[in-house]
Amino acid sequence: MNKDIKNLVADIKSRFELVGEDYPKDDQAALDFNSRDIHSVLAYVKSQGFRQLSILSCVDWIKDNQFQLVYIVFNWETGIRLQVRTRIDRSNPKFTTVTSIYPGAKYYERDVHEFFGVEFEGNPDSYKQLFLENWDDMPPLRKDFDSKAYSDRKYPVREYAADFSKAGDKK
Amino acid sequence: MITGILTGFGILLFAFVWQTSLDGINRKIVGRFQKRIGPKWYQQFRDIFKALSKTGVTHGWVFDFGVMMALGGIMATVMFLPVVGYSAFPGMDNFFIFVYLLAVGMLGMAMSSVGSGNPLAGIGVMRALTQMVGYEVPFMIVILGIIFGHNTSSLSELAAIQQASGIMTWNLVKMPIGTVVAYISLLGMLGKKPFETFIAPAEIASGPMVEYGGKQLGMLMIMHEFATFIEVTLFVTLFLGGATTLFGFIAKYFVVYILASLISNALARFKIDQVIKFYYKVPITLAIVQALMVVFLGWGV
Amino acid sequence: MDKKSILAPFKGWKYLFKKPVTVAMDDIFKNPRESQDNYRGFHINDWAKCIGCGTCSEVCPTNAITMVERSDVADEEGSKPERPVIDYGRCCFCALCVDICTSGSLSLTKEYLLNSSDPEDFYYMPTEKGITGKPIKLGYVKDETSDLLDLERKHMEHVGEDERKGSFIEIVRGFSKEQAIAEASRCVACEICTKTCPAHMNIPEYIRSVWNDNLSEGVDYLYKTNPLPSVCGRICTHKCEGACAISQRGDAVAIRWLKRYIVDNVPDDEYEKVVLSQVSKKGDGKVAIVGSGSAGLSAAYYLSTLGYEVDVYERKAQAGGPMRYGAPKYRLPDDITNRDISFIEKLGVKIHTNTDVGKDITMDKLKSTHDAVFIATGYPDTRPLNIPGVDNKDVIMAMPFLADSADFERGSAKMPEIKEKVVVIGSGNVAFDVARTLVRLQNMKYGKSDVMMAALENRQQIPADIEEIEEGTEEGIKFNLACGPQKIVVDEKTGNVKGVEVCECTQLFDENHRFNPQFDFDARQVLEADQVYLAIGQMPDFTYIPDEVQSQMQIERGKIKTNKNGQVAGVPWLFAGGDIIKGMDIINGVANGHDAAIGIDEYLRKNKKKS
Amino acid sequence: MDNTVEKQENIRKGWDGISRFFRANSIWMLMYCTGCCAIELPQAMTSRYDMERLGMGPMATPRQADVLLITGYLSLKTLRRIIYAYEQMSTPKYLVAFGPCTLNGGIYYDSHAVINRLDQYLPIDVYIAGCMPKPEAVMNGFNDLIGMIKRKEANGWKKYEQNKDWYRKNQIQALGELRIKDEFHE
Amino acid sequence: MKEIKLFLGPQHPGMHGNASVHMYVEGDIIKRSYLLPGMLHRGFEKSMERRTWMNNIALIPRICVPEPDTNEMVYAMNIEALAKIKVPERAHWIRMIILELARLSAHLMAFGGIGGPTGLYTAMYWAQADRDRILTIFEEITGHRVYHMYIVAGGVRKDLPKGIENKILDFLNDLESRLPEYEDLVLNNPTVRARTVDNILLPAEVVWELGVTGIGMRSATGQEYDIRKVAPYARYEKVDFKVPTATYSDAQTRMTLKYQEMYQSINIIKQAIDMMPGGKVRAKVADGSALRWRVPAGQVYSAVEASRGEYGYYTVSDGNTMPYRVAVRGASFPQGLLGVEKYMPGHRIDDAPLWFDTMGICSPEIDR
Repeated sequence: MNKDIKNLVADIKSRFELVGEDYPKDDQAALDFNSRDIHSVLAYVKSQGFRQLSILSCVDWIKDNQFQLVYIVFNWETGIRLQVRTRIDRSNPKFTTVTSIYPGAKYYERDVHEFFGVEFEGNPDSYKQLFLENWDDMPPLRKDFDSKAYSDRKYPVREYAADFSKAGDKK
Repeated sequence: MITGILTGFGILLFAFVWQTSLDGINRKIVGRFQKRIGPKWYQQFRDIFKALSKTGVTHGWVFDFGVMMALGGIMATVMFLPVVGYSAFPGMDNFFIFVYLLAVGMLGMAMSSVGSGNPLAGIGVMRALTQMVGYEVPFMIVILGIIFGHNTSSLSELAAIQQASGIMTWNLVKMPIGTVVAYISLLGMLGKKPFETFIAPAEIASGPMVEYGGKQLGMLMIMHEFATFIEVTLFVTLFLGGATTLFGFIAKYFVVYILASLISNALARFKIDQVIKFYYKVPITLAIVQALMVVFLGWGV
Repeated sequence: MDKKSILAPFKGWKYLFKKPVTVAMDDIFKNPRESQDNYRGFHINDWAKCIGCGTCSEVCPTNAITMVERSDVADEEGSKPERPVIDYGRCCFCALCVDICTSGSLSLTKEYLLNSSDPEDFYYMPTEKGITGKPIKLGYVKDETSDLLDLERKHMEHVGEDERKGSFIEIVRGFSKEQAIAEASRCVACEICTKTCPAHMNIPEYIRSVWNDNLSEGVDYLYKTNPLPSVCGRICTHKCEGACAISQRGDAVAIRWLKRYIVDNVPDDEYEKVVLSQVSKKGDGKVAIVGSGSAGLSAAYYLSTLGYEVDVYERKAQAGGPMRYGAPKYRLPDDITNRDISFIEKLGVKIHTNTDVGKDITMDKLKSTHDAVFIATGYPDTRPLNIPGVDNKDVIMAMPFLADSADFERGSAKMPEIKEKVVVIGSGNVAFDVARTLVRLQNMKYGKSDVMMAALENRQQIPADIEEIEEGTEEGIKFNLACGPQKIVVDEKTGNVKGVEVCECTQLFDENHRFNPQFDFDARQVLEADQVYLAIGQMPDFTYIPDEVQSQMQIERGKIKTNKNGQVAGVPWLFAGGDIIKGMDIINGVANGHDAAIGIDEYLRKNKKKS
Repeated sequence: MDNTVEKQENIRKGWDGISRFFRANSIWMLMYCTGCCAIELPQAMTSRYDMERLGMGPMATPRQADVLLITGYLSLKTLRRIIYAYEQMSTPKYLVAFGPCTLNGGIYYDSHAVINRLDQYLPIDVYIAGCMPKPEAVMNGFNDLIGMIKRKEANGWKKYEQNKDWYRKNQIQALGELRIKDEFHE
Repeated sequence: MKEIKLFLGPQHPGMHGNASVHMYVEGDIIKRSYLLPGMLHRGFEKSMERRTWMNNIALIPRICVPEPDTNEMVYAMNIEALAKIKVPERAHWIRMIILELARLSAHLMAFGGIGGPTGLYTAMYWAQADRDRILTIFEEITGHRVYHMYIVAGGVRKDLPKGIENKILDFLNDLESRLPEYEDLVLNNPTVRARTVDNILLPAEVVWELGVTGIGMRSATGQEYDIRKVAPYARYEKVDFKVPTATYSDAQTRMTLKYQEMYQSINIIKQAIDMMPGGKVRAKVADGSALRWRVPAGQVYSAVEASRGEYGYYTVSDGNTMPYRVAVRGASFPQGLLGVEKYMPGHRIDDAPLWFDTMGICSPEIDR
């Protein structure tokens, strides 16, 4: 593990309550926080050089009935990447926007809202449809959504007439 | 009278066949520039007739009538054009007649495409008119200089004056600055890049043409061929001394048109404000210089 | 505007005078250009190689491949009569099917042209001929790097030969969890093995259970068709592995060891729960089973799960037949057999040991006290060899020897008489059992071994398993192959055996592949030995069956004719199974026992309806 | 009487033949990249394969185009726009479908956003196999289309007009409603 | 003046890919604009959860069509990080060659693509013809022109074919000698410069606000913000190359940087061919057949420098045969959505296609 990361994590630990940590790569740390801390954590890491929000994503942990929000931030000076993660309740998924800290999060939040149904308070646009049009089912990236079944129901599949079971058929 | 009309139709037919063939050849040459082979030389004929064979869509009578008016106006213009000494209406080949007759055709087109209701067509027409203002002013200044210098506005007479003693009496040699200005204006008239702004497929999806399909498109393509023929012939007559033989005409025409097209394919297109700025900066200055030389110094007469 | 660059764009006009880079029309339409090597075009499938395993269909990320059963392809061992059909309305030309193809029959060609207005044209069964019918050039073919199968079997740890040849310690240590999961993950679940297995065990399913680390589910699958999984997990002849699709190009999946891994690693209480949960319904009736070998025990298990009362009669002191008295303990420890049998007994099966049917109790008696009788007495006797000198006391039959030795191993008898230099005649699995047992006994007794195997077959023809040969060689067995024993050389003075005289066997099978040994009688030699063991085959013993019953039966070359459920032709109340009707191994017995249970159930229910 | 009818018929036939000749040799395609197969179209159009030799060229608007290229998968959102575009084209019009996605869903057969078979919604004249088709295959596909036009077989547009109800029904089944206001996202 | 609504796309010659910009214009000036994405939405992230780790190799290149290899690379990097696989040395170098060839091809396409918005179609014709040669090289190495499915977890799928090095070098030398012609035709072309110089600015503050990466970022900040330098992957730390930067980002600067990067790519490939060791090219991902590969549980994000910027995948594994979740960060997501909404207004409609083009927006990676 990178020495910079060690210092950084120690620093963050001294300021915030760290729920869990993981180091998937040499230059990457995955840190779990309580959801109430996320904004202050992001504001802090941004002041520490993590000026870029690479992506905001969501993972559906359906067994735990939780959504995990993942903010991946990057420090272009040191090349260190942080996954700032938190879990929120899946049955009433609500979170507060981080657009005041990372304005670029606006459309990522819309994306997460569209595909997982997480609502971001303070981002008025996040409720609008973006990629989908006339969508008539649950948010499609949730684990309990079966895209195959949806496709079968909505889009007919071709049935070929050719029968290859006997010799002499066209090959 | 009858021979006149027949000559007129002859010129029409010649104009169409020649310009359309040349367009095909042009596509081949441009293809070469782009490192490819290009289509057959008669591809342009196929395109036009294909378009005519398709059904059209109408957007109201203004739309349909405008197309007819555009084509009719242009065809009438061509019939007035003296080509290699032939003329349907001798003595009626005053330069200003063409300026006005051309406007009829353009007006028809503008009317029609605005009638389609597509905003892109509207933008295209607006740009076309703006651009027209751009290139017409320097062009007119140069032409006025020529008319002033030669004391006639008849095309055949202007041609005859230039043919007096070979290449040395061509306006190209006598008024090189004016020729350059006129050529730049010709690029604008022909809609060649960098003055392709009013068509601009990537911005306004071919502008005025956006709503045309099928028969109307075919007619517009024919109209475009005729308009090109008029514009290039005017240039050939005014600056390259016209032509006494068909071959001479074809050769001059070929050079003028192909050069325009090659220039066009090596350049990008201007924005409409840049077009106006450009015309009102360089060509208009040159044109005025040229006119001053003609009027006050008597150069080029 | 930069004055210098105003003419820059026109430099490109030089291409007006250069040759265009365009591809000629003829190269596109008339003779389309050939693709580069490696191109992933349309499929071809070499039907001679294809085994119809369907792995391509399994791996396809687009679900484009359907396996279609062909009526003109023979349904053979080690293959399925199915061939892939490809839907080019799905295929994305990723070539994963090629990379994973078990037999290497699928490849992609360089063809890339297929246009049509008829969607049916895009549904295609690849053969050796390409889709366009033009001469084919191969495009993408798999190589070692791109192969997606794991062709190497996970190493199974063995006890070293030095340690093992002096004792009857079990040789194979068994898989650890990691090894087992790794080995299970090599399986592609093609189910070809299921067809080959005589008992049609649910092999892919229990391998998947191993892979998912859900062993009690695995036990459940095992007991569906085999009540002796612990035994079979050790000494099964594993025909399945011969048919395994992976063995087309690599090592077969270690199906037997995986089975063993399951039964070894499920705790007894959980095991018992699974086994006992198999009981399905209450049948009504009593069935006698003669012989407690694999067929007998299998029938007993399935009959009692069906609710029948079952009595098993065993001549010897312990149930299990060849599992007890045949297989040496280094291959099959006794407690393993005990375990399987104990679960069968827990179902309520009564096993009467030391009860010799025909002597202690007659068949008629059995018939009168039971509704049906199932005989599975196996091949208990060794086939004799008719050469001079075999009647010597130092010429020993394999089966009795193995039984004695087994008793010695479990401590219930003393060591059989073993001499220092022995020859074993035969090269089957039994012969190896004898020879390797002898190695151990000699080592225990003398601290060294001298065992020579003499057989008609040469190296390639030896019918025993390859592991037996390898391990036997490691343990120090010497071979004298391709020789026919002519006589036992006996010291005339002492009457002791001095050796075996053999001559060279020049040919074993004739051109019709029939057994027809030819000898070169001039090439003789004498293999010195103090003792000679005969292990050239076994034979049945039907003396316990009364003559009037026997006369109704059809017995051909030691096999009783039955229908597919083991019902003896001509004697409806009598069912038979195991070696006496088919095959010569444990798993066939298990299968026969299972079938017979079904047959007996049907027979009894029919009878009941009548009465 | 019969004579004039016959004459008219002959004239019609003759005109038909001539127009087919022109139509076959001048095919303008609509520049609409619906999916990934479109990435090989620039190759086919530009110097290396020079599609203009077949008389084909890109056109800016559906009105001018003769052939609509469905270059690969169609998401529902695109399908809606494709239907608009197709219905705007002036007849005769043709439709060429690229790749497996248009035939039976291709790799997106289980996707919630991509349709499976295009011929449910629009009539197709030529399918081109390959994921994605090489430029040569594309060119050959167009060559087939040219042959079909010459032989009077490219009649997808007629089929569409005759069976419009059926197509409309399918379109609505997939799309909900055909025309929607697309300001919903702004 | 009345505000009218114009559509740039989805069917529009000036549009790259299948997306639509809704523009509200007054006169020629764009007052408001929004990107309507989703025309290419295929639900990749969902489909990937339904396919095994290996099978996804067929799916992922499709997320970004002009430069599919970056997808394969990040996906493979994630699996390697989760499963702690050590990639053979040679594979690293082959990957680098492939990635740089892909960058060249994408840059050529984008560089020629400037022909669309400006009307300089000749550039497009030339660039595509040169690009075709790269595709032929790809066809020989990987088996397909566009979707290579070549970089797989653990290395690459097959070793390089024999003699391909010379073909690549021939091509590179040829391209190097041709690049000045592009410079003359496009970069030095006064009419192109009239459109691009001092037009479509991208100040550094905007870069940070939106999260723009790649050439956009480097042309505005003047820093070598290139993942190949900042957090090297493959063997970029072992080759010698420069990252062109600038401090004033207009359309011309970004095109120039693209042009200079082509030289750097050529340079990297040449070095890689020179320094590439022999040996194996693929390490095992997991035991067993590809149908049964499991990747240990974990959550990891990897990114590479694509031609348009930071291209990353966030991969979550729950230890099973299929990914639990894959999230894709399209390199042009920030400028494509937020950028169009916030910073396209104010430009003329003539500039809208050029804006789209020089910002390096690729719609399939936005839609996914």
